[in-house]
Amino acid sequence: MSSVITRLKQKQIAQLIEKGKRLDGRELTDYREITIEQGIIERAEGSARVLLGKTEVMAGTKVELGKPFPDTPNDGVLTVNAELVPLASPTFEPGPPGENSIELARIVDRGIRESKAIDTEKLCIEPGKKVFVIFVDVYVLNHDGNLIDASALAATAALLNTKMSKYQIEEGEVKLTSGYTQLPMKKHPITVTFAKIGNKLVVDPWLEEEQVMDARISMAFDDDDNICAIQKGGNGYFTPEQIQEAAKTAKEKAKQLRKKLDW
Amino acid sequence: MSSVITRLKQKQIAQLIEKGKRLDGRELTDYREITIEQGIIERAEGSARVLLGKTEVMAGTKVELGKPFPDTPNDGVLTVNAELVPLASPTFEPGPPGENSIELARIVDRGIRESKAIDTEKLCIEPGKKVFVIFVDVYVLNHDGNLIDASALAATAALLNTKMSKYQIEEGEVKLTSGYTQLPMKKHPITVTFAKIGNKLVVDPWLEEEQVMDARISMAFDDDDNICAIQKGGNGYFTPEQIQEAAKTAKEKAKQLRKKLDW
Amino acid sequence: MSSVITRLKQKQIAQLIEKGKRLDGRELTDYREITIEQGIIERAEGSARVLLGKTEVMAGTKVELGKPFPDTPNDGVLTVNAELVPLASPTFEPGPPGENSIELARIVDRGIRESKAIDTEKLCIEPGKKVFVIFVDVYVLNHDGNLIDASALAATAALLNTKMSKYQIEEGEVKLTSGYTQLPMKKHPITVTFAKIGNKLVVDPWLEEEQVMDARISMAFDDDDNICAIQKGGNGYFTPEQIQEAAKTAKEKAKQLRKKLDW
Amino acid sequence: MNDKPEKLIDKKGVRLDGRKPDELRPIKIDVGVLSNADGSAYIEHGKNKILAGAYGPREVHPKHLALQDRMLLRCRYHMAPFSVQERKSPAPSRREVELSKVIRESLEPSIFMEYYPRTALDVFVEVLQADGGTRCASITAAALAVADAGIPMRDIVVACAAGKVEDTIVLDLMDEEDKLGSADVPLALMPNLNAVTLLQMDGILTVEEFEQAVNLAIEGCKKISAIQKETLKAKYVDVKEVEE
Amino acid sequence: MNDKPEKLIDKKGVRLDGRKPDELRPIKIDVGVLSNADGSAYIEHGKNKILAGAYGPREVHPKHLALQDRMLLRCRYHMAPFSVQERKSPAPSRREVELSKVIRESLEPSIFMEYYPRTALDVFVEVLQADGGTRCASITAAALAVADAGIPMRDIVVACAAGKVEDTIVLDLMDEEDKLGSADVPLALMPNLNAVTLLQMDGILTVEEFEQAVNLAIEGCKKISAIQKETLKAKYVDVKEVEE
Amino acid sequence: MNDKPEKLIDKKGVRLDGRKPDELRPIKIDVGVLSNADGSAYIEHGKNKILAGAYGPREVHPKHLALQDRMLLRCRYHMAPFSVQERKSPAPSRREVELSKVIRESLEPSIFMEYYPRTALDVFVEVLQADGGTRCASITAAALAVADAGIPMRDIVVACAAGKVEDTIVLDLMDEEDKLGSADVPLALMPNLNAVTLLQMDGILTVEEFEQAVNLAIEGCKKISAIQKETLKAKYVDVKEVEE
Repeated sequence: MSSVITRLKQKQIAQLIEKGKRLDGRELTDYREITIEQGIIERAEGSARVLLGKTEVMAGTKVELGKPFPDTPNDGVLTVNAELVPLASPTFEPGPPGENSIELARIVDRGIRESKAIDTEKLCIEPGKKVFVIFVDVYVLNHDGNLIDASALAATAALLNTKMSKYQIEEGEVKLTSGYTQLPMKKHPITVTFAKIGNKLVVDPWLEEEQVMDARISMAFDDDDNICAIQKGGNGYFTPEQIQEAAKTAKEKAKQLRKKLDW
Repeated sequence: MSSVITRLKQKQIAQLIEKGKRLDGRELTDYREITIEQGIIERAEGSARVLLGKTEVMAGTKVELGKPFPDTPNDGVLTVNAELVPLASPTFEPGPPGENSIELARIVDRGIRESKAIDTEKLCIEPGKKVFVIFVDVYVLNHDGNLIDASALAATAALLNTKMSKYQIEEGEVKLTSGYTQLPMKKHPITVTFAKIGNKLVVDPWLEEEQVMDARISMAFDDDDNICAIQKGGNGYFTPEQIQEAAKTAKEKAKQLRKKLDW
Repeated sequence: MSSVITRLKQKQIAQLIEKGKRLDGRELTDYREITIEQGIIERAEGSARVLLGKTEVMAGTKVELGKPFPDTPNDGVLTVNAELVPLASPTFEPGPPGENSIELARIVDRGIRESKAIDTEKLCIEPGKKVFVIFVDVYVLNHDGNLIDASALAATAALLNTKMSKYQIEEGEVKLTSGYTQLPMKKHPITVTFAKIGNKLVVDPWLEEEQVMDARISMAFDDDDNICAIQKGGNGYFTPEQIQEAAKTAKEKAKQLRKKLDW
Repeated sequence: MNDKPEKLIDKKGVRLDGRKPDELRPIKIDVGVLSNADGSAYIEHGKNKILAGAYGPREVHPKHLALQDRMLLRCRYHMAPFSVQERKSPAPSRREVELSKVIRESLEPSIFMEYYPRTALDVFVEVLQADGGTRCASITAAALAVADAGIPMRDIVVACAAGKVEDTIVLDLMDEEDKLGSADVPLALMPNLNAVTLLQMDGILTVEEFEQAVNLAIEGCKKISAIQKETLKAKYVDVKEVEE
Repeated sequence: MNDKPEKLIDKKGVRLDGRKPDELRPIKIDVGVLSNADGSAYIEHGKNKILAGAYGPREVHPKHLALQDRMLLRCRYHMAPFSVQERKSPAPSRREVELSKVIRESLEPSIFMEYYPRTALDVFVEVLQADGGTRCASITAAALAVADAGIPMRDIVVACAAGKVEDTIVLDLMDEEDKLGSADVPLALMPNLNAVTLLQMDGILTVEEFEQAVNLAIEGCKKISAIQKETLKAKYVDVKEVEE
Repeated sequence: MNDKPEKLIDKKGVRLDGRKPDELRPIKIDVGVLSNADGSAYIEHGKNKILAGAYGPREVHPKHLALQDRMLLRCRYHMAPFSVQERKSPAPSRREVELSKVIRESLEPSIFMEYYPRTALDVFVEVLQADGGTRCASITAAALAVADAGIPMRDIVVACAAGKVEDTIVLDLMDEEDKLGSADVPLALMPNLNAVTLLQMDGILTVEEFEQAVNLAIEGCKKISAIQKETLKAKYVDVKEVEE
């Protein structure tokens, strides 16, 4: 977009927001319509598709046998990856992950890890030697803004939907047997993102808002209303008061969103 | 080449071919002169150099100890790689393999693999644990057209020339001993490539023909006149009749070419 | 620098050098002021910082458990890496190592390896299975010329400062215990570099001299006045007489430099 | 973990999933499913779930890749890590590089490339779930994505495989038939022009069997082409109705 | 190899290294330490030893990255292989890529980017030895390097973390507190503008604890800011004295 | 698998392959062996089998690499995966990167780089089979490839190593002498100008031994230079005869 139009649009969007309104009719703290479908990829151990307005994100999980990290011999391993698939936006390019997809994966990862969402001790088969490794692959299919919340939601929904093979240990070798158990989940982290436009904060920014925002802030909450991860992004800043305001609003929004998950 | 000259040349070559003639005097179904030398690289377990007119391809094999794939625990492993060495053509650049060298390697690989040319069960030392791994490295040294047939021929010739170390199993460890055995070969796949120029097919296109062709098709045959691999390439198409014509001609050509191999 | 200024400066520097003088007042065989600090990075097993005039190089060592190479089952492993850190010069760029940093690492490596500086047999824990692996990471922090000598010196100084964990073997497993021993060093290789400017050789070229030099030659010496590694660089040449002159001067310079090391 | 089935096809010619030798798997196609792409399509072909998106004509980056007399067609076939039994690394495999090339070459003959010199058309295919025959289903969807982007085309390419399972030439191999059968012949067709734009084969076939397989694959392509065209018609009729 | 300490903080509120909850580690800063970089700074913050260098405004390569209306800010946070317990591969890790991004975004609001259109400012951070809080110490040093390069700035960014250790909100976590504590909140501040330019958090905090941590981190930032400014003043006074 | 020989050189000064200390291995050179390259040469030096090709002067891609006042010389030394005992990955190793650089720097002094500003000369070396001394044989062949491409040169560079085996300074080390000997001194020479354009050394030599080795290597270079020149002459005489 040319910078003239950007500035005009920014003015218009900011003026509206100053009055507590948004171009698409939402209140400042409204999410767009959310649809969550779980279990849509039968080949995956778990999967979910999230629609946040026109933003579409799929998450799939795979469960494999692997080694624990040396400093956590009794815990299964979580690996989160995010792909900004090039069909999702004219600005996404094929190739190895760039800073945006790496940051996205790491934000999603932190929400799950810091909330202790997965009971990783139950993923241990043989301490120090054999554990289940959970891969969460976030796949952005259409980018219309707020990829962070959509991705975090898809990841939590996919984990909730994840089954693991039963196994037996025969002569020191792990044998997968028929039947499945559910991935043991203790928490259901939810991430809430704000854009700062002018001096206001808006929840769940869509693409047009992201293009004019100064900065964004994302906050993940666990089931007990604790904050478990935060990430500020963008080339602007927040005042300490805005940060406190965001934390309070996000706490309420996270509760509402969590209710949309099936478990 | 500028597109004007390309079009003039295309017209000339196509007009000749329409009359059943070619710029270099060959019949439409003639190969260029073929020279095959085997065993030229003493350091390699097997090697061959193929000259197809001015096209020059070398293939070398290495035999190493390795692990079988989990789904074929009783079979040795075949790995085919192709390098479009930059001294072979002004259009080849140094760097990691591009789509052309990857496609070339995979075509050569399929011809060998699908024809079951190598008796891979005889490469098994200890099921699921230890097998021979055969590396075939195709090295294109001068590109004057039809790299596929030259590469496939060089690979088959190099495999026929391949020796493997004898071994003993001592206390569960594989020890290579002195002496060699021949790599066990069951079939001798041969690949025959056609270019479509205008509405005619020509066998073994040289570079000038490749530069004006609409499309190419390559067909690999085993010793029993079965087709074992096909690859269409290029930005044009074939009619179903042309495909059948190609299959019949290729069957005969493959028989003739196979006679040039020593085994 | 524009080539006009380069040529003027080259002329000026070369004219001075022709008279046995240098822009910074040194004699042709003088080094700049040298400062060596050892043990500055507590997290590293060994470390040293070398200032050669304004050229600043840090070297750090890490000691890890690993496997020996199959052809030297009784020897520990040495790995040298060099980074031309982008803050050190406007001409250094972030990214994977280029030919200059690879050459630098390999020159430093050869000096240590060929002089047999490290008693690698004493790094063997279990022949063929477990040895200490010594990583030497050369980190160029400011480039004002003659990175080779500064890097080689920093590497030798860091090795002299390197401690290794004591260990016990319990039930076939190596356990690191408390306490450290010094890395066993047999030699103290020193590298001396000359630039050829006009028809003269100068020792320890600084950046302005490197920018106008025809070629450089680096010679590493062990404690017994033997040459153990040489590398010619640059787009010029040396006469056989200049090479012999360099060898004789370098032998003396190496002796002087070695005295600056603490061991 | 999967046990090998005893027979891929029974005496009555019934296949593992109940199909007859010349029967297609169920196919469901949607077009215009993504809001950002200039054109898009989604296909479920058996258990394949594949999304295709097209961007173009658009500027070429880097510029030196632009062609003076025609559009540059670029194509990426890519599998989601969760689309297969064992997690696939997201880095492109050699197989994906090859398939990207042959899919591009199967589409290019159908597009009026000379209409948009110095521009690029990018076609991205994402396999969300893989069954046998991903490349054919990808082509069927990708051709629709290009059509949905409004790019002028000679014909809409469609693709289907035939192959050999035990002793029978069969249409449209599913995963187990692909892996355990004796040959697979994927083929792409411009149906109006009777022109084959993709042809590959692996396995063992006599020349006569190959001829049968080609003919059967062409029949399959024609059936899928009808579904493609209905989907397109339905979308544009819908749009028209909405517009009126 | 490290044994886990029994308590990170004792009954009297004394931490492992003897600090009180709201006490900073020792900090030492130098500016203008490198002769080639346009600006540079070196910081020792606890056991962190970090070097930052800035080059710019300078030409952008490759040219198509240049911005028409402002400077391009690029930032690389990188750890020396010997800076940590286990050798770190020199290739950038995913963590380093993320930190490079958030450090860049923490500096950008403070710089008059529009003064130098079509140029680049490159900020390189090298962690020579890592303790807890490398990203904050990196920002503190990087902001000084940019100032030392003479780039006009609204304010000099400074950074510090607060967090939670056992049940206490503490300032400026060292390595063991970072690893074994229950939350870490790194924060960067433009102190004159009271504007937060970096905020991250991981661990578990109530909203109230988070508010306390943010306030404590801001206090820490202000103390470090005073050291930053003294260092700058000392350098330029020295220079002035030398010039006179 | 190879057993270490007892002695690399016997009492009478006879080496493992029967050579005297100052004797070269058999050498066979061909020029103009490739039809596409502008210049090419093939050398068998001992068991080394090496192909060199030169392309240029030609356009530089990417353009920003072009030099305004001289030709850009690029060089790639590369080993075929099957050229050595254990398969070598085709990706360039650090050793190959270094050798590419020193080979380029050994050729550059001999070429009139200023005759073709803004162009590139690419020299590609492929080691098809490796014995001791691949870098020297590569230089000998590469210089001929450049000459065969018609690039004006001051002199034709030639290369040969000397070294120390047990207590003897010997010429032109083969594989086993290279691996088991005590020093190797590869050297490239412009013979008419008596100018050394490549010099490396590894092992242990006194300054006096080093001087002997350099002199011996220069003698070896001169002998190989004669073969180079005969080969060139033979080719151009042949061409002339054909033309007449």
